[in-house]
Formats: sequence, C-alpha cells, structure tokens
Amino acid sequence: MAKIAYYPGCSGQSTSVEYDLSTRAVCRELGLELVDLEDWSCCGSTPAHTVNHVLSAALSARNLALTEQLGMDLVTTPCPSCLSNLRTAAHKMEDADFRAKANALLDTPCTKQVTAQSVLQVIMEQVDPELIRAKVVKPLTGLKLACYYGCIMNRPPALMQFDNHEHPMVMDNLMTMLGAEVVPYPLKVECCGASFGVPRVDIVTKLAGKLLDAGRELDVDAFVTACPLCQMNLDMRQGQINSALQEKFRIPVFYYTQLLGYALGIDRKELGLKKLCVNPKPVFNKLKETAQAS
Amino acid sequence: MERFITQDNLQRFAAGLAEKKNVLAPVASGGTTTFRRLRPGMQLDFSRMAVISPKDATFPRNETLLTVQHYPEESGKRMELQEHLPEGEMVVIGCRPCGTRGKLVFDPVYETQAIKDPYYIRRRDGATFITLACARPETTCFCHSVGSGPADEEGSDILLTAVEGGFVAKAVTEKGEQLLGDSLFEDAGAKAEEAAASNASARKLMGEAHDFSSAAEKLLKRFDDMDFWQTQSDKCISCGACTYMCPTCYCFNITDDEAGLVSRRLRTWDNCMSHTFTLEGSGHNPRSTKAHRLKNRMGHKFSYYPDLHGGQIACCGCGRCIKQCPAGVDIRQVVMAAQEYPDER
Amino acid sequence: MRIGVFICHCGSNIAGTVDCESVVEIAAGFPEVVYATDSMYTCSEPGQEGIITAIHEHNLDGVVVASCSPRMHEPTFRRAVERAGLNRYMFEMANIREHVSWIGKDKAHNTNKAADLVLMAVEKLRRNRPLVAKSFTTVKKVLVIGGGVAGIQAALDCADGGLDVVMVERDQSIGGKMAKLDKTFPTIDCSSCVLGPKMVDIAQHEKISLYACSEVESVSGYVGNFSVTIRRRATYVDWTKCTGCGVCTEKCPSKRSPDPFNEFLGTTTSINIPFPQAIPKKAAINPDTCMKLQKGKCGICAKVCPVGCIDYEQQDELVTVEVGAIVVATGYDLFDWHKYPQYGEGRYPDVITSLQYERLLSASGPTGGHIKRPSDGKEPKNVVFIQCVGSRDRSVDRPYCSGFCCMYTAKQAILTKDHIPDSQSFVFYMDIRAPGKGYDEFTRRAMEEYGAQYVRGRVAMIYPHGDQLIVRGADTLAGTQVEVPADLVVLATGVEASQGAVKLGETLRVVPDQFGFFVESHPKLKPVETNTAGVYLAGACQGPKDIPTSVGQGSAAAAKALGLLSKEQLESDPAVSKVNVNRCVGCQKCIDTCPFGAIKAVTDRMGRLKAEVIETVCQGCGICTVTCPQGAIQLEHFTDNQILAEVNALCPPKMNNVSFE
Amino acid sequence: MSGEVSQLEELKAAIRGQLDSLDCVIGWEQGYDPLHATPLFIRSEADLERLTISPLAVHNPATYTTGFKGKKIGLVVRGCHSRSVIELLNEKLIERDEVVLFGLCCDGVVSQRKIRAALPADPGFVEAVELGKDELHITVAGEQATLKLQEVLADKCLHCAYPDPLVADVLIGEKHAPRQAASPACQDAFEALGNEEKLAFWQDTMSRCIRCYACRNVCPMCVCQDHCIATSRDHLWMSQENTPVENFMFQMIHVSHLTGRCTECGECERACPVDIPLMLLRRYMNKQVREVFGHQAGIALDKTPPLLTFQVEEARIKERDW
Amino acid sequence: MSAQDEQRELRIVGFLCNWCSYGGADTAGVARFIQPTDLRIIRVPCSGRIDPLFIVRALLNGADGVLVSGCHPRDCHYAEGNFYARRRLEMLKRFLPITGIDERRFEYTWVSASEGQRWQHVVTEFTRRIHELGPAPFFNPVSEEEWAKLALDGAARGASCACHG
Repeated sequence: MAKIAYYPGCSGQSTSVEYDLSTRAVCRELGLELVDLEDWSCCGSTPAHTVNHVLSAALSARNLALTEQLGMDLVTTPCPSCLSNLRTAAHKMEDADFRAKANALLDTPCTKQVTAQSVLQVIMEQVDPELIRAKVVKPLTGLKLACYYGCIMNRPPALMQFDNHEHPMVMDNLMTMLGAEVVPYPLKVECCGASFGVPRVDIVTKLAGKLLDAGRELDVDAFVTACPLCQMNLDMRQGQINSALQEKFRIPVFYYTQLLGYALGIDRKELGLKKLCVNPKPVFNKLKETAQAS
Repeated sequence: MERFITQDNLQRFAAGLAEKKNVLAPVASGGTTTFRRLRPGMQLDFSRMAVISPKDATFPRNETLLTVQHYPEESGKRMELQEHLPEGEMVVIGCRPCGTRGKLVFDPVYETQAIKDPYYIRRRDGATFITLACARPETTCFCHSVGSGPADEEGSDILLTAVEGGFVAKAVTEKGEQLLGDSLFEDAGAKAEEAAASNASARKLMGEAHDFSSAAEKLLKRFDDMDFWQTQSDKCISCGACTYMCPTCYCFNITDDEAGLVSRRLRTWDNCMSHTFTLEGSGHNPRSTKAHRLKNRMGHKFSYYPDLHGGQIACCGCGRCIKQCPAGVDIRQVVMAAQEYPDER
Repeated sequence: MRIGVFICHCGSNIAGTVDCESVVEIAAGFPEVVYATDSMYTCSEPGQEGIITAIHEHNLDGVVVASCSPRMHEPTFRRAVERAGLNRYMFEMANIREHVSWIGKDKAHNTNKAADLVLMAVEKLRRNRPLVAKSFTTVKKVLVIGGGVAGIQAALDCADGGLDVVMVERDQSIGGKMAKLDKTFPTIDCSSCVLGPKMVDIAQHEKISLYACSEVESVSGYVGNFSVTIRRRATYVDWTKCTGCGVCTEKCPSKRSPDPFNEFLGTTTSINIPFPQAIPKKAAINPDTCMKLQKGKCGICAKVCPVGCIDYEQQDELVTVEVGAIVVATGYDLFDWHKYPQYGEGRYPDVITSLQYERLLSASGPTGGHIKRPSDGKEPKNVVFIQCVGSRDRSVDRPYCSGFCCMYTAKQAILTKDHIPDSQSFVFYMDIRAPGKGYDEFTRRAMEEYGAQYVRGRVAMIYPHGDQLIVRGADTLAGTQVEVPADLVVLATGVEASQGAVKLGETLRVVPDQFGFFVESHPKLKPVETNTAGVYLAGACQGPKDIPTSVGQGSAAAAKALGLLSKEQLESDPAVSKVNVNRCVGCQKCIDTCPFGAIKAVTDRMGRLKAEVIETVCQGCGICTVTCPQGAIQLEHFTDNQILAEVNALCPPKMNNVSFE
Repeated sequence: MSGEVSQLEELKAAIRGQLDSLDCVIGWEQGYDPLHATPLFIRSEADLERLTISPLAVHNPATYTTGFKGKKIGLVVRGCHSRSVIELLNEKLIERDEVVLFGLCCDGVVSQRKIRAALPADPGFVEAVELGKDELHITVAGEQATLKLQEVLADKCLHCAYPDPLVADVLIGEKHAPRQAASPACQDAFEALGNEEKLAFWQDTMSRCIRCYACRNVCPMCVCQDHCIATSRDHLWMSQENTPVENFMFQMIHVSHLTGRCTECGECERACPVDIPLMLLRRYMNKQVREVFGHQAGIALDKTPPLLTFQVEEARIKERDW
Repeated sequence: MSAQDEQRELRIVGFLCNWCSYGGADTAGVARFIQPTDLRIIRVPCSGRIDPLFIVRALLNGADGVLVSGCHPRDCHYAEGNFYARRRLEMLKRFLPITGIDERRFEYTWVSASEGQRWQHVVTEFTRRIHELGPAPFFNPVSEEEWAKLALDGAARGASCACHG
C-alpha cells in the first residue's frame, strides 16, 4: 500500500466534511494509505497571502516541514485552495533567500523539497486505471454529468502543472471510466464566485447561476466537483440562486469522490451523501432504474 | 688521500658549502629524487640514483646568453646588449660516477681548437664534483660496458664510498683534497679498506659487460637500413625524456624571447628525438620520422662521436634513458640488435 | 621593420587628458620604431599628408596611428598608407580616445595607458604582413527563393535589370499569401487584380525560369559563385505538355483532397490547379489522396487528358543551377492558434483564422464569396474579431507585433458590413497599430462608417451557447467584463517564421533569430543584406511585413543583387584564414566548426588529407584558428602570434634570472 | 593464475588468426626487468610468443595508432584503451576498418610508482617477480617482498567504470558488473585546498618538470604529432625556457586541448619521469566537462567533443550576474 | 589597502570582439562614461577567435585580471562564434580553481555595441573586483628566498603529495 502524507485542510473538518470522509474511503479502497499530518496548521486560505507572502508561505511551509518529518516528500490534499497555497510555498522556498526568511519563522525548518499534489492527481497518476475499472461494482451507467473544476484547480498552470488549465479532462475521464456520460461542459473552469458568498452573495448567485444554467441546458443529472468552495456555492446556495434569479434549479452537486466511492461500492454512510443540500435521491433512483433495466 | 665523514656531518658539510657556493645535490621531491640547488633546510637524499642527471652543473637547461633593452632614439643608443657570462662556483654532491663522467663528453665539443664556448668553459672550471660510488648496480646500469665502473673516479674531485656510519671520501684532484681539509672529515683508518672492498664487490655484482666493440662499425652499416630502424623505433614515442636525462647529451637550442622592450637570447637543452630538431627553414626535415631520429641518437653515441673523438663512446651507461623511457626503449638492446643483425639479408 | 608612430591630439579630445608629447617620447623607444610624432588632427587632410610624407622621408614600412576607434577611422588611415605605397594591412591603430581620453580622469594614468596601447599596436604591427585581396568573376544570375509578392518583385526587378533569374516556389503556384487575399487595405482593391499581372509577368519574362513545386536542397559556393541544388517534387504531370485546360480536374472522382489554397475550408480534387489565376497554370496530383497512386485503381485523368501529360511514375528531380546572388523571400506562416486553450483549441468549428475568412470573402473561395459559417453554412450576423492571437504575447513565446493584423481586421470588418449589411462586427484589440500612409484613417472608417465595435481588451474565453458562441472578454476602457454572442469568431492570427526557415537558414548560412526570422546584417543600415555576402532578404522572412513593405524590400534586394553583379570582378577580404599545410594533420575539426562552410578537405600529393580555406567564402571570424590545436590554420591579421604579441606587450613575462637547479 | 594463462592463449589464437592480414598487432612483452613490461609490436609467430597481458602491461597501445594511418593494425586493448580508440574514431583521426581490436576485460594494471613506494629497496634492484592471484612476489636487492595487487593498482583502475572494452572485435575474459566511477581520495583532498596552497604545489611541482614532453607524446589524444604549438619555432605561445611558469603553461595547453577529449588512461602521469601528478588537472577538467556538457570522452561512438559543437541555449551554462 | 595602493593600477587585459563589445566600449567612450583606467583592450574579430590559452598566457604572465566580452548569444556577427566561445570560456573559468589561480581574476560576459552603460558597469565592477583581490602572485618565484621557501615546503610535503599520500 502506497503511503502518502495527507493534509485535510480546514474545510475538510467543517463545511466539506463529506469530501474528507469520501476521500479517505476512496483512497483506502484504491490502496492509497493516507498518513495524516499531525498538528497541521491552516494554509492561510486567501486572506494570508493577500497580506504577507512570507508569513503566508510559512504557514504552508510548516505543513511541508511536517511532511518532511514523516520522512516523506509528497503531501496530498483534496482542497484546491490548500493545494495552491502548499505549492506556492514549495515553489517560493526554492529560492534560498526566501527559504531562509520563511524558515526563520518556523520551529522546525523546511529543508527538503516537498511536493504537494491534489488527491485527484494522486489517484489519476498512482492508481492503475485498470484497477479502478475492475473495482467498479455499481457503474454510473445512464447518468449524465457535468464536471466542474473551478478556477484554481489547475491554475496558474506553471505552478499547478497538472491537466489542461483551460480545458481540464481528468475528472471527465474518471467519470467516463465509471460508466457515466460526461457532457462537454463549456464552463468547467469558470469562477463560481468563491468566498464572495460571504460579503457579496449577489455575485455568487449570478456566477454560480450561470454555471447551473449551462448545466441545465445540457440536460445534466448532476454536477461533479473537486473543490469545497465550488461545491458549496453550487449546492448549498442553489436555493439562494433560485430565489435571486427566479429559477428552479434542482441539480445535485457531488464531490467526485462521492460518486467514485458509490461506484466502488463503498458504504453510503462513509460517503457523507446526507450532507448534500440538493437531494441526490433522483440521481440514485435513476441509477437503480438503469441497473434494473439492463 | 682518504678521509671519513659521518652521514650527519656530510649533510652539515654540504649545508656549509651551500652558504658560499651553489651546491647541486639529490633531494627528495614529490616522491622522486632529483638534483636541486641545495638551499637551507634541505636534506640530501642518497637513497637512490637521482632521476635527472647532474649535467645542469656544466650544461644548464636554461642559459641566458644575452639580453637586449630598447631605448628611445633620442637617447643615442637604440638598444643595449648585455652578455651574461656565468659567475660563481658550483659544487655537485652525490652524483654517481656515471653522471660525473658523462660531462667529459662535452669537452671535445665545447672546447676545441676552433671553438671555445665561454659559457661552458666557465661553468666547467667552476665546478667541483663530489661523487658517490655505487654499492650495487641497478638492472638498467651498464657503465662497465662503456669503459667505466661503479667506483670510477674519472671526472670526480672526490669519490665517496658508503661504509658503516658514513662515507669514505677519497680526494681525486687537488681541488678535492682541499675540501677534505674541512674539520668535519676524520681519519679514515680501517674504513678505507671497507670502502675498497665495497667497491670491488659492486664491480663484481655488475656481472658481464655488453660488448659494444663493433657498434661503431655496425651502426654505420645499418645506416641505410630503414626497415631495421623502423622496427627498433616502433615503441618510441619521440619524447625527450631520454635526452634530457642523459648526462652526456649536449645539444642545445638558441631562441630569442621578445616581450615588449626587453628581449633576450636563450640557450636551452635541445632534444634530437624531436621533429623540430632538424627541421629546416624550408620545411624540409632530413630526420622526419622517429626511426631516423633514433638511428641518429644511437649512431651519434656509439659511432659518430667515437669516430671523431678517439673511440670514446658518448654514453656513460647510467641507464636513465632505459629506466625512465615511457615506452621502455632499451638503448643496450638497440645497439646489440644493430651489432647482431646479419650484414647481408 | 621601420615603424612610424603618429599620436593624434584630436584637438583637445585626446590631448585634454593625455600627455601626447610624453606618449610620443615613450613610443620612440619602442622596438623598430624609427619615427614618432604627434599631430592636431591626424585624420584631417594635412594629418594624412603628414603620414604619407613621413613614410617617404623615413622609409617607413609600417604605421601606427593612436587616435580614435578603428571602427571609426581605420579605413581612412588604411587608404592613406596605401596612397603612400604601403600595403594597407601594414597599419595598426591604437584607440586612445574612446578607450582612454574620454573615459579616464587621471592624466598620468591615461598617458600611461595610451603608451601601453601604442606598444601593443607596435608589437602587433611587427608581426603583420602585407595581405592582398583576390579578384574573381561572378555568375550573372540570381536565385529568388519564394514566389510571394516580395519574391515576385525582386525577380522582376532583377530580370528587368538584365540578370537571369531562377525562381523557386515550394507550392504549386506562385502568389504566396497575397494570392489568397480578397481585398487589400487601405484601398480595398482586389488583391488578385493587383497581383495577377505580376504573376503573369513572371511566367512570361524570358529571363526568368520558374520552378514551382520545388525547394532548395543545398547551396555551396560563395558570393558571385553559388551552386544551388533544387529539388523538383514529382507532380505526376509532365508540365512541358500540360496546357492547364482543366479537364482532368473536372473528371477526377477523388474530390475529398484537402485544399491548402482555401486554407482547408473545403476540399478539392486529387488532381487540381489550385486557383484560376495560378502561375504556372499546370495541374498536379496530390499523391496522398489519388486513388491511382494509393491503390493502383482509377487512372481517369490519364484517360481524359487531351495531351497525355499524366505520368504516374514521375519521380523527384534534382536540378543544379549556378547563380551569383540569392534573394530569400520565403515569407511567413500563420501562428498555430490551437495553442490557446481559451479559444477552444479547435473544438468549435465557427472559430476560424483571418486567412480562412479571406477565403470566405473571396469570390474564388469555397463559398463563392458568400460569408457562410463552417458549422452550418448560415450567414453570420454577429462577427467577433479577436486581435493579437499569437502576437505580443510572451506566454506563447510570441512577444513581437505582427504588424499588419490591425489593418486587415479593420478591412475584414468593413468587408463584412459590405457583404452582410445587417451584420455587426466586434473587434477585441490591445492597441491599434496603424502607422502607414492612410492606415489610421482606414481603421477609423471601419469604426465610424462601418460601425465596427472596437473593444479594448483580451478575450478570456469562448464557449458555446445554443448555436452561438459566447465571447467573453475584458473591456478595459469601460472597466467591465463583456460577453458578446457571436455567430462567427475570426482570429487575427499572428505571423510566425516560415516552418522551413531554420533549415533553409542552415543551408544558406543565414542565421534565424530566436523566432526563426532571418537576421539582417544591420538593423538600420543593412536591412536587406545578411552576414553571408551575396545573400539578400526580402519580405516577411525577415520579420512581419505588409504588402507595400514587402514589395519595397523585394526591389531593395534586387537593387543589391544588381549592384553586386554589375561589377565584372569582385574582391575578397584577405584577412581570412590560411592553412599551413605543413602543420595540418587533416583532422577536419576546423571544417566541422566553420559556420560558413569556408573550409574544405583536400588531398595533397602524398595522399594526406589537408584543410583548405575557400578565401572568398571565409568571413574571418577565427573560430577555426582556436579549434585547431596545432595552430595550423591561422586567421590572417589576427594570428596567434599577433594576439600573443599584444598579450606579451601588456604583460611582459617575468624574465627569470634565478637559477633553480 | 590459470585464468590469465588461458586468456592469454585465447588472445594469442585470436591474433594468430588475423596476423597475416595486419601490418602488426600491438601488445606487450616483458621489458628490461621482470617488473616492467614494454609495448610489443607483433609481426611474426615468434613475436607473438612473447606477448604478455599481466597487470604489469600498462602502456596504452592507442597512442601508436595515428602513426599507422593508412595501414591496418591490431591492438590489444583494455577498457580505458578502448575509450581512447573510440575518441580517436569519433574525431576521425583513425578509421574503424583500419584497426582490429582485441579486447581484454581488465582487472586493473599496476602503478610502478606505488610499487616503488612499497618495496624495501629501489625497484632498480629487482631480481625476480612472480605473479600470484592477488599479489606480486618481488625479490629486490636480495629481499623478498609480497605486495597486494589491490594496493599497487593504478588509481585509474581502482575507480574504473569501464574495465571492459567499449568497442572490440574480439573480447577476451569475463565482463564485469557495471561499476561506478569515482575520483581518488587524493583528488578530492587536493581540490579542497586553498588557492595559495594549490598554486604553491604547482610552482614546486613544475620546478621539477624538465619539459621532456613525455606526457604529451604518450597521450593518445595528442594528435598534433610533430606540430605542437609548444615546440613550434614560430609561435609565441611559449618560451623554451625551462621554468615553472612555462612548464605550467605547457600543461595548460595540454589540458586545454584535451577538454572533453581526455579518456583518463593516465598515460601522461605514468610517463612523467619526475612523478608530476598530472591527472589532478585532467580529472578536474573532465569533471567540469561532465557537469556542463554531460559528456565523457570515448564512451560512445559518434559523439562530437563538446568544444566542437554548441547549443543555442546551454542548459548548464548560467550567465553570471554583474 | 592604503590610498596609494588603491591608486596604483593593476594589469587587466580585455579581449573584445570587434562587432559588439569593442563597439560597446566605443559607445561608452562617446558617451563619456568614466571608467577605471586599468583595463587594456585587445581587439579581435569575434569572441570565437579568443583562445582560452590567450587568457591563460596573460594570467601566467602576471596579469591581475582578464576580461572577455563578446556579442550576446544569438547576436554574433559570425552567427556562431560566441556559442563556441561560451563553451570554451566556461570551461576555462571552471578549470582555473585547480590551478590555484583565483578564477575571479577571469570573467567573460556579453556586451552589445549599443550597451555603453553596461560596458561601463562591467569595467567598473571587474576592476573593483580585481583591486579587491589585489596584485596576482607570480607563478615563477621571483627571489632566492621564494625559491627556498617553495622548495622547503615541497620537501616537507615529501612523498605524500596531495594525490599520492
């Protein structure tokens, strides 16, 4: 079993606990042993690096150092925002002067180059696709999905170095592999409004509303996401969007790990499906119908 | 006159001499032993025969013959020439009989009726040789084949023979006798016999000598047989190790070094194994291959020189050229091959 | 040697901070200096006369002038010593102005430095030897590579000037990019009406030989005497017989052959004549799609051809021509816009290039001049133009401006309105670059008279919505994001160097810059020359250019070629490399490193390999001299000894008088 | 050492088979004493009988190849010698069809210098030598000495990455498992010295040099033959004066011309009559070449020496800040 | 370093290609960009003409510093000269440390004909560096005392030289 350091990130402990849960379950099933960083700290999210680059990098560098202390050189996280901060820190630490400044703030300096990758990347690159196919017990056949990646998962490309930043395909491919029909969703990397959900909900309802609209136009059964914030804006705020835009969207929004876990036959409790705001039941009903029909 | 001197005192004696004169002595350096100017604090190394011969004493590798200084025209003298004749005395300590005797080859060349090389003559006259007799021959030694031996006194002023606790020093010349007057020398006593016995035993250890008596004639006969020389020179790489280390090689090159306002005329060792040695201004080279050059080296030492100078072979049998040749060319073998080679084929 | 040294005061330029009299005094003591003096302005008439008089009076055979930079006045003084009967290479210059008096504050140091520089010059001069230029005859013929408008102009000018011309065109017809255009800016006149007659002139000019479907394979030789091998690709049609009647193209059953002339918007027949005005008007078979050549079945064209010119067995042919000069006019290629993921990477058929749009506009194009969008053939109402696609963008390694896209976009916006009066054009732009005559007015017309809506900003994304494309971009002037629904998106695709340029550059020894455009000899003063003598540049192969500039350069290159070949004989610079055959061991390392192919291997009479310099090709860089370990090849006038003499003059080796043995 | 005996016989048989078609085959025989070998130019059956391939047979036969241009010869080559041959081929200095290579998988050769240091008396007094499996039994000045072969192997052999010929027509002996090259400890120690110490070392060492050019002439890659700029009459590169600075200048010429070409056969150092550790310079230069160009001379055919080519973007040459 | 020493010129040799750097130095002159006076420039057609051994010769002859400058990569008048030069010079620069000659005494760079200001900067910086390093030691001992010291140190090193210990 491959051992990989795991950084859940703050949202994994709260708003997206189902993402964390399903990630752990899926990884276990696919033979990836996630080793939790002990005493990890918040990556600083957006606010930290808007204030001070060194301090912001130090926050993430601390987590890189923890990885190093585990004797590992790779750390994985489900959250694109955390990933972005981890990778930014690792990148900046390549510069000796910057490294010295950031390390001065840490109890245990980060000396080695530690790489951070998304769980998605780890699954796609370290797990044999044949293994995934072989392990699918409940295929997603008949399901029409839109994969929505969000704006920071693959950007900036020079930093993230994974998938196509304007037209990413890995989630599409993964879902196809599970038997689903994936539509050519044109707004894959559009912004959902991100944390504007707090100060300017009107922005989010507008942006996320467009995302839902494009999905509806393509007649999708559900959205698939890989970002806690994206998922929250599309799922939790769907009601706000409906009232703001006079719409009647009812499109479930999954984490890709939830659908992957479902296909792999993982117990639904472990996938945190109950945490979803838009009831996913129609989706599963449809799946059951298709399964019975065939 | 025979005297005795302890090992320590010989070092002291040498150091004392070095305060007044130039002393050239074998000194250990970087794992090897070469002749160097003895400077304060340096130790004599008699443990092995020095790699390089002591010929620097009478025929130095570099000799500035004259220097030229340019002046502005207005000053009346366009340039000034200054001759650099050697000055001072030189004492060589610890050379072997072969190396000492090797320099005798120079005399018939540098001091003849017609030509008297003042640089050479001054150096020769100012040089004293304190030679160390060999106790045991090396595999490359063949001094006895060229008319000498491990305790040959020819050319020396003093001959040292190693004995228990030190050396017996025998004055060969008057110059040598004067030096033995130094208080560091003691009465030789019975040590003199020990020395004589050692010298006799060394001679015996040398075994049978090569007979080079027909070399002069046979080498001439071989002159046009380039096949023979090509085979003999197969492994020669045309470097100058043999000639530069040879105590008897006396060829030199003269070059002018110019640098800005000063220039000088320099005499340096030349090397007959090199292509440029006989390269003519026209670009023609009468000895264009290493075979030609090896032939010349052998011929010169064992045939042409002896022919001109009363049969004296221009080789002292020290074996340096054999021992240090990077390709293992053996001068004895080449001469013997030339002698043994059938006249008619 | 008898050397004279002349120290120039340059008024107070030098004398102000250098004690020239002292330098004279010091220099007088330098080796072989028999005469030293100073003068107020050595380069002036009396100054030069002074040198000449001194040469005669003091019987000088070498001269050193210490004054300004040799890059300034070396030619002047060389001519002066030549007038006095000396060889011009028996002259050296010490730069005591730019390198001494103008940059140093301390007079004592400056004087000292000036004297050193004079000593260096003297020491080098002492190793100089007279060098004499060689004369050689030239071939009065010019090779023009590329039959676009620049090449056409160059060829016609050369031919009219009396030179024979060989034109080589890679495609089936000459005309280049201009032949594909519908109209040209800023006059909106018909492109083919302007270009057509010139193309016909090429075909009919008795001094011009045209090789279409051909490429330059290799070039050897040197200025005045190049030998060029041309590969004529097999067309499977005997062009000596083909009359261009077009019967074969009508009958060809294989109609799905890609149509490069129409920018792949439609298809054509396997045997085809690319467009009605093609020159030469000859048919050729595309072997990739021809059923006869692919499967051995069909052969209809051979049956229908009235003159029996079809030859399925035809092979490539190599032709060698001797020319005296070469004009490179290989033009440009379009940037591959698929590198931009935000424009859909080719997923949306209604995102097309500007040149494809030209074909849609053109009456001879695949739609007969009606604007129909590729996806469904509908006439677009909203057309969005995106500028700077592959221009001025470091992220795709195209930091340069392609120069003419602003203009043709304006033209296309105007033509769109002409074709579809109820249409609306939107142009996303960064800056409008319209610096030509009548250009800016033209773009204004597009905006003001034709109502094209110009949006200053970049496009971030194109995505489909219904049967339309939504173009989202920034409007930086309004400070907002805009979304424009478009029926058709036209990308003003930037210019990049022609794909074969790098390889051709190697053949011609003309260097491409980092983007593949050929580098001219001097950006201002030698814009059409290259660093290889006798090779000239015309058109966009040197950098993005519009039609008038390309034509102008074509004429300029022709003028250069005519000037060069108008001389009966050419002289070569004698400061070139020279092989000492006695030292050369024939290892050929110099041949490998020479950037100009100026060294060849020859066998001497003993059968040994030796290097030999082709004096007329050698440019005098000296790379070979450093390459040769035994110093057998020496760059004349900059030999090892000459440079070492300078080094030794500057840092005299310590004369070592301490004996160590 | 029965293995070696059978290898020798195998080699002799291989040479015998081709001797008629070759001008000569270059191998080794015993030299002036039992401790020293010397190059052997085999032209007859009788010559062949004298062939030896013991660890005393050290000379690099590739040195002689350029002298036989136009003739077809055979060479008995060890791994390092084959590198010299490859480099000569790559530089078009010899033709592949003009050399027949009899390759020996090599277990290393001796350093006479180390033997000298290990013997109780000067090797000049050697009387007999017997080769054991892992040791040398040497009688010198009447005394018996046993030297472990491993302890007197040449430095180049101790860390040799290419003991087996990289090109050969006939291969004799067992191939070695891949090995990692390393520089001798003394190299690292020397490189760690300060500039002043290094300079002093060369000043002193170069004062021993007699400029005999053995290092040059024995070097298989010194192909200027008789036309070296150091001994030319008309070049100002060097004074003929024998002083440390001029001697060192020559070494700089040598190493400069060897940049990217030195195959580390160690012949220069071996040939030096005054024991100058020339490989210090060569190894260091080779290290730089490896670091910057990823190039090692003579390990692959059809490679261009790095100074005879270039890349527009040099990945490992950084422009320095000013 | 006393004020007088600072005033004293050191011997710095420059090798400049004719087309770019020599022109750059001219440009600096024309613009009257004041520079230290230690440098003496040898003009060569191309940096590809510069044999690294010229630099070695200068350094061994006692030059305190050697500065080489050519056209920027890709800008060579002869297309490829500076590409070859870059390799040759880089190897020399990297090699110098083993000789005991301070590699900071040699530098190579690229200056175009238009970069007068850059040339001034390069000369000023390099000259400053060489003055910081001070006069270069002579390779040949220049006095009997130096010889004695050298020989004694050598003897002390004995057979255990750095590499045969």
